[in-house]
Amino acid sequence: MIELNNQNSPFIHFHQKISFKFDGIKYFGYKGDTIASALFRNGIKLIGRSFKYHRPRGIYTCGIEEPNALVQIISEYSEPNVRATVKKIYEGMEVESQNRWPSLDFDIGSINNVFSPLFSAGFYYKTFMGPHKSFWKKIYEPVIRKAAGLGKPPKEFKAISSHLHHNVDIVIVGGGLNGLLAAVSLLNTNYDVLLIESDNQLGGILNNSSKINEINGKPSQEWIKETIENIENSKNIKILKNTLVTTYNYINHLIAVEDKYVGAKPTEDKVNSTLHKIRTEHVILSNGHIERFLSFQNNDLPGIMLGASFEKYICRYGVIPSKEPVIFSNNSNSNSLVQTLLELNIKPKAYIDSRSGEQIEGQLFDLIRKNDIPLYTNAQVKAAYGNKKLEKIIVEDSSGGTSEIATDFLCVSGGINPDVHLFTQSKGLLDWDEKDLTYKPSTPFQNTITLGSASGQFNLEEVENEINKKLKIFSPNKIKIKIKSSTANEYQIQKLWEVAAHKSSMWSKSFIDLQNDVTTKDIRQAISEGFDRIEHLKRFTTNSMGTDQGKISSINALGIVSDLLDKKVNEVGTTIYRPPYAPLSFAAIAGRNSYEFYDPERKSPIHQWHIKNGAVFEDVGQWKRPWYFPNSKSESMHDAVQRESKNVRENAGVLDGSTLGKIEIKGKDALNFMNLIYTNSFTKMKPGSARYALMLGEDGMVKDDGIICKISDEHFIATTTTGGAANVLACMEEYAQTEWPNLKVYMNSITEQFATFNISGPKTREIMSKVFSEIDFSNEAFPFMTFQFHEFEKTQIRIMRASFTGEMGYEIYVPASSALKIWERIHEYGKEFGLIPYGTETMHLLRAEKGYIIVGQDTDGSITPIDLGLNWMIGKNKIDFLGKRSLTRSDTVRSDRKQLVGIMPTNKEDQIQEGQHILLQETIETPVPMLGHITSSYHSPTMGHTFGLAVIKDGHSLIGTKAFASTSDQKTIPIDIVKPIFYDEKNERLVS
Amino acid sequence: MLVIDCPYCGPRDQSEFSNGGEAHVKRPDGSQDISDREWGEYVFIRSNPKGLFYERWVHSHGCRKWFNCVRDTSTDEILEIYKLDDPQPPLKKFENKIKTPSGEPDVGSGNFTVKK
Amino acid sequence: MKKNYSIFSIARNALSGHKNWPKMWRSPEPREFYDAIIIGGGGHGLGTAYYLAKEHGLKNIALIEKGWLGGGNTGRNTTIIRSNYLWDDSAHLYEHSLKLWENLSQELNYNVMFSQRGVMNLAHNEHDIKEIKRRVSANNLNGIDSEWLSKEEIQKMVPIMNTDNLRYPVLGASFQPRGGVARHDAIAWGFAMRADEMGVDIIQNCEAKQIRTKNGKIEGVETSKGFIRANKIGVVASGHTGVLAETAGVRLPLQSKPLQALVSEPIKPIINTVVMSSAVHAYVSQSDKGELVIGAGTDSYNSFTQRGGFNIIEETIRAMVELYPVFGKMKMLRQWGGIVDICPDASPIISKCDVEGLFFNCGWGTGGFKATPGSANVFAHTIAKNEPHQINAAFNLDRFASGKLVDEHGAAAVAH
Amino acid sequence: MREVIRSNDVEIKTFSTHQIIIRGSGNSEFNNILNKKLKLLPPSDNLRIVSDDNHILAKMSFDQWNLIFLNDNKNFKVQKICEDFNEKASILATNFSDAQVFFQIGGNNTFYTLNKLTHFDFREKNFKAMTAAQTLVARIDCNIYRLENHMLISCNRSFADYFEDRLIDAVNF
Repeated sequence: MIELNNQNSPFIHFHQKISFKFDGIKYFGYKGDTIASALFRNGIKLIGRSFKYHRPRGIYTCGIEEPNALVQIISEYSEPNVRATVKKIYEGMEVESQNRWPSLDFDIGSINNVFSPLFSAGFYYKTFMGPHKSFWKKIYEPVIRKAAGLGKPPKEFKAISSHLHHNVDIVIVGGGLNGLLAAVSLLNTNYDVLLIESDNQLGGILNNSSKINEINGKPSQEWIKETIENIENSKNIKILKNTLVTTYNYINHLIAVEDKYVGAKPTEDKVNSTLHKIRTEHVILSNGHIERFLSFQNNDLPGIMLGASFEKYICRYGVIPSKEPVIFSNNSNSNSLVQTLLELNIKPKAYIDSRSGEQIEGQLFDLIRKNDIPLYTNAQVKAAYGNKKLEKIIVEDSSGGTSEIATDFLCVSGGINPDVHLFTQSKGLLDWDEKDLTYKPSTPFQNTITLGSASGQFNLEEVENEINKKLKIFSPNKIKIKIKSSTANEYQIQKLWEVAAHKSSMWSKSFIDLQNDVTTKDIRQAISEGFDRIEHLKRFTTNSMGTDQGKISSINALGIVSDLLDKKVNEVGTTIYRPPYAPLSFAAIAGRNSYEFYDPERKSPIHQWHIKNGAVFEDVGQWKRPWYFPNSKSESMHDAVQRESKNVRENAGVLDGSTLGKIEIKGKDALNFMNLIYTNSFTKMKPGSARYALMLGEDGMVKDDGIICKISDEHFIATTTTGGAANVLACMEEYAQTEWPNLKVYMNSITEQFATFNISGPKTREIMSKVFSEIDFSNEAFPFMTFQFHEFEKTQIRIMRASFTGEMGYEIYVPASSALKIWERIHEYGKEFGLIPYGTETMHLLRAEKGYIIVGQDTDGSITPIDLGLNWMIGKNKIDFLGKRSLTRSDTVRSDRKQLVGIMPTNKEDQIQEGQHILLQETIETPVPMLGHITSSYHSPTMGHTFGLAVIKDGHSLIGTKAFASTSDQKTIPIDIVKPIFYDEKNERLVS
Repeated sequence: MLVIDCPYCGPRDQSEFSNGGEAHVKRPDGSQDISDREWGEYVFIRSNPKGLFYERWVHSHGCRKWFNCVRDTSTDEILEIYKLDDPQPPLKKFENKIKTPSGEPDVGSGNFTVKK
Repeated sequence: MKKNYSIFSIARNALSGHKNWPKMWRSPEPREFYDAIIIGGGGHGLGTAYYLAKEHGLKNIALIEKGWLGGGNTGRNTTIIRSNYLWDDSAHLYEHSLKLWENLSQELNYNVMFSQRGVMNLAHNEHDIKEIKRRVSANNLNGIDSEWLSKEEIQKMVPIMNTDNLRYPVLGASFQPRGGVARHDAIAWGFAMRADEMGVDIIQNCEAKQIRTKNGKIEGVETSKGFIRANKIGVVASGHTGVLAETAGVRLPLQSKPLQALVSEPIKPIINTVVMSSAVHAYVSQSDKGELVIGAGTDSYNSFTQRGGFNIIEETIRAMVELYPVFGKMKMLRQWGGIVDICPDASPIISKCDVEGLFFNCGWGTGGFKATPGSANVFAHTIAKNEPHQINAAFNLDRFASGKLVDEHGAAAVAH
Repeated sequence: MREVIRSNDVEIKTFSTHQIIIRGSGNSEFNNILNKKLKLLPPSDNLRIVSDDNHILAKMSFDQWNLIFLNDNKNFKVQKICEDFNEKASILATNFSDAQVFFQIGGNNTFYTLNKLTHFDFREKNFKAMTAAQTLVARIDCNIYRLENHMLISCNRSFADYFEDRLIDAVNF
């Protein structure tokens, strides 16, 4: 196998052998080989089976544009759809071919090829409907799904990939000849430059072909080495290799993914890919061109590949896929392949050119004559034949006569297209070039400059002045470059998209999209059926919708369609190139923002105490709040909550309320501002007092609630719900700045400065008097809904007398740094009075017994204060507040709106279930009219049965009547509609 | 991701900002005397042009200040940023600045600026 | 003549190399006058034309589309179909649509590939559980199939889902067995083909520029192919509906925002039902071709560019990798965006307006595909009868003045 | 001051310190009050920092200044300063000492490491020494202060554990 190696390729370490397995068989490659180049080294051509017809497929290209060579890497994570032409091999790598059963060589699926006349474009739209519609779900779809898809699903693998943000002035995409020259022109200017190259070698065309042998009198490899040194010593240019730019977003924002494990086995403990997120002022696209193929009968046989790729395997990867290839081309780009072969004294079996003898470059003509290579001009390859590999081709020359050439390899070239994918992503416009028969970038939409073949400038003599002209805006170093090329500089191409079939039959196929098995016949059928708009054609035939996005064939399809419709190509338009340029791994996109870092766990100042005391936590937004405190491993939530509730009613309990929002509002117009934000009026409120307040949206619906403490007319502190904290502050700031800028008022969130302890229960006063011995907690000195500042061991605390449980209680605001000390002190003194910590579930139960609402649970954005029976909270004589006008709109004053009521089961042992609905009829025949739904329901330890709050149509007037509640098993239970309060109706305990 | 030039902090990535919808929508004050329909229009209806749009942004993860901007919603291009108390720039000022977005065919691009 | 499609028609055409399949639709030049013009060639618009011709006998109709049929949101959504909505009005509308979906392939004799593989909405915290259980109860009472799944049942249906060691563990889910996915192009092409057969003029690359009215009545529409007179105009142009309404002096409460989606590379079957999650912000199904179809959230600002920010894609993908660690090694193949027109109450507008003869069908936000046949059916009724059908009565334009909204914020998988 | 991590040419320490957030109009009267109390003239343009041995005073936006006490001070002294400022109706001074946790980051790879967590542009020409900013780091609201030879980052206390883990992770990976 040795003679297939081209030893003078500098990029392959011929002294470092690497073993790998392909479909279970062990082969050897060298360090620097891709899977594809290593397979060629072992003479392997068959690499996979096509998507629909399961036809044998070989390696078609030498890069990211590969349609066929997708393989599965079998390892701990078994990655599917890996491009063999890009992925470098590593020791012990196991590779498997895809989409074939039982084996690559013998694939049952190829039966599809026999029935292929039935599987024409869009056949699945026209069948699979009979004999009964259930057949689709039971029979047809499962079969289709099993046959579809290429690789097998991956196993779980904690791929560590990191993100890295960049802020630069100029990004150069592509480190080939033009990319390097652009970098040289920007050397040591005051622009921060990032040069990004997808390969692990800089040089591009200089490495991939022998077209250019000298630059400024030096061999190109030497010039490259020297240029790289200058760039690396510069202080303003950074190079990123193995990094592929996948997305060019609006306002010059690029996404690129770097493979950190080129040629090595990825492990779970190191970063194996980095997603670069680059903000730049300017982008220079010098990412070169992509060769396109030609359509002829059986142009998909293993052993057929693109000419430039064949040359790239020789120069870049030091492997010669075949000793006597035939070359078939319609353009001058293939000349350098002949040059490369002859330098290794390999003689092509034949050179077939669709152009006439005169049109062929004189220099190529002499080369072919000198080495007496059989030449066919005005000729086209009509068909290729062979069993699972190319054996012979049929050539037709200008006279119409055909001849047969036996060969194992055919290098095809249908011309070259500038790689405009990124340019169109940047929203730049394209223009069709009638001479070079391809789309080229024209007006950019952002600061985008295209250079070299990426801008459709294929002439090496133009390189110098294109760079100096286009980069003038950066006033760069002037470029002087002399390029000695072995082939003609001018790019010539003759129009050729498709060769008519040699033996056309129902089974003859000439492919336009190799990966999705789309033939030129499918395109003609699509147009005859009326799908003549290019986007319709693409969707109906699935042309260029595979993982290669039609990089080597979508322009050909436009050519064929323009001929069929006899319109000019730019009248046919072009399909929109959708990001990403090449498939981008989910792990790279997620970066470190997944798994354990998906979202922060916000902790209260005494979080560790909760953990030590066995709290079970609940997620409330990003906060972790104690849900309940089981007294043993086995205690269920229900039992714990019943125990905690009973204890608060009989002794005392304390809840960590630090997560609730706390906002400080101060300024000359603070009172006026608070009156505008909340429904209540705070004008007559005495300083030092507190009031429960509601905040509405402009639509009049309840948005948040909280307690407002008035320090003075110019200084308030407001609490909000945990979930609403950020929105309330944001809403206050919005209205203060945009609606009422004349009001002198400032607001700051102090949520995190203070811990909040809500202590309540009949024995609270005794406990508090022990904890804060010098404060007078008597009713006279400390009435309900008032607050006082006190100094406790040199820290300022605030105590407010308020309660959400219905028991007599206080809210203690303590600076976070002394929270633990005071919390433990409360427990230390409270023990003797039976004080226990309780969680959010108990708080929900106790507040429901008092009929207090929870915003977001008893309200869902469609409930007004009047619906909740909270008319008393609306400042009657206030001229304006948020949402006031909505309260008098026709639908909001409707009497039969949903109103808050209490619900009791008629027979006590029935279970009221949260989320169920209230009905007027006992038996359910759907659709049954619903009065409303149960917003909260709990089992009350004091009442001994379940109860609930509900919002039902015309609820207030239904209090005292009976109805039914649905249950989760579609039955109903009889219920009594009562006032929404079940405990201490006259609030005596609150003010005791 | 857009780049937005906050009038107080300078150019920043769009992830630091929150969008506030249409600008220059005056909230009816002491609003008892207007009809349900007019109030409904204030609460629910904002203009939605394909083209030049007066828009509000707030630097919610920065200085937390609100400001206005003129943006072309057919291309996302930000044409001008101005403070709340700066005067509203007239539409005429931006007429010739609109670039056609790529990919949309001339015919059928629906890309015309809606005159108020 | 009536086209019929079956395995036999495929076999017959195979003999002649598939050269003489009939044309799906004509591409006529616009006539001078039509009884009704539908503006917008997506699934909703083409369906409206179909039902106007089929159920209301209006034959002199035109449908004009500025680009190509199905090129707007119809070709850009994640094809999810379900009817488990909270409020009665929405539930009846989407259920009406789901029932039409269930026979659509047979009715159009064009396979829309409606795959009823069930739709799951995950709960990740106590608040989610309460909200979802309420919706399941409301669904059942409205006669819609909807059940509550425990974590174990979820794991049995979606073994690759990581329910426990993630930041917001999966606590349960609602499941609608009759929900699923369908082929988006097929419904647009199926409706277009059958409407064309019944004489509807379907005119592509014909952009509506200005709707002309005279003293409160429709005159016609100025298009890129000249002025066309009409008695009635139905605007169903999703993101652009607001723009066109302004030309007729009607202000709609719509905001047009980018909504993005993406597909992965095709792999063998790995997930066989549709899974949606609002707290963890992502929804996924696997197409019959093997590609994971993943929906993201809307961008925060108005835009008609059909492009959104990469941050939105990041949000969705990191939720995906969290919920399905197996997806770490999957690759995103294509990403794109549509323009969704969002109403303040996240419910659609299928309604007349003050201008006589002018009708609007819009406001579908992130949930329009599932409503395609149902919306078209009731919109055709509204246009033909000049009165809304009982099903779309609640989705009128003046609900925003009265305040009688249908607030479906919770329902959409994506919080607005 | 507790050391969080020192490797890959990055050194991160965490500490809590006293801090007051001052809101006001920024007119001459306001500046005199601050200058009299702190012996520091508040910076006039946005995001500038002035400091002496004991304090850092940064103007965060047109009506907000952050005052950070460098050496440890007694609680009541800071509380007193707060109360004095609050006497004026036109000034809101909020004691923020317990609300935030600080991280000091130094070493050559400081910006490289931070740029794994934030899009912020740390380049000299856009973020000189003695400049402050409010932005997102690891998707959490932070104040960042670029001093002469190291960076200070503060975030709300409830995020502190998560933020510290993210910093360590960014240094290691």
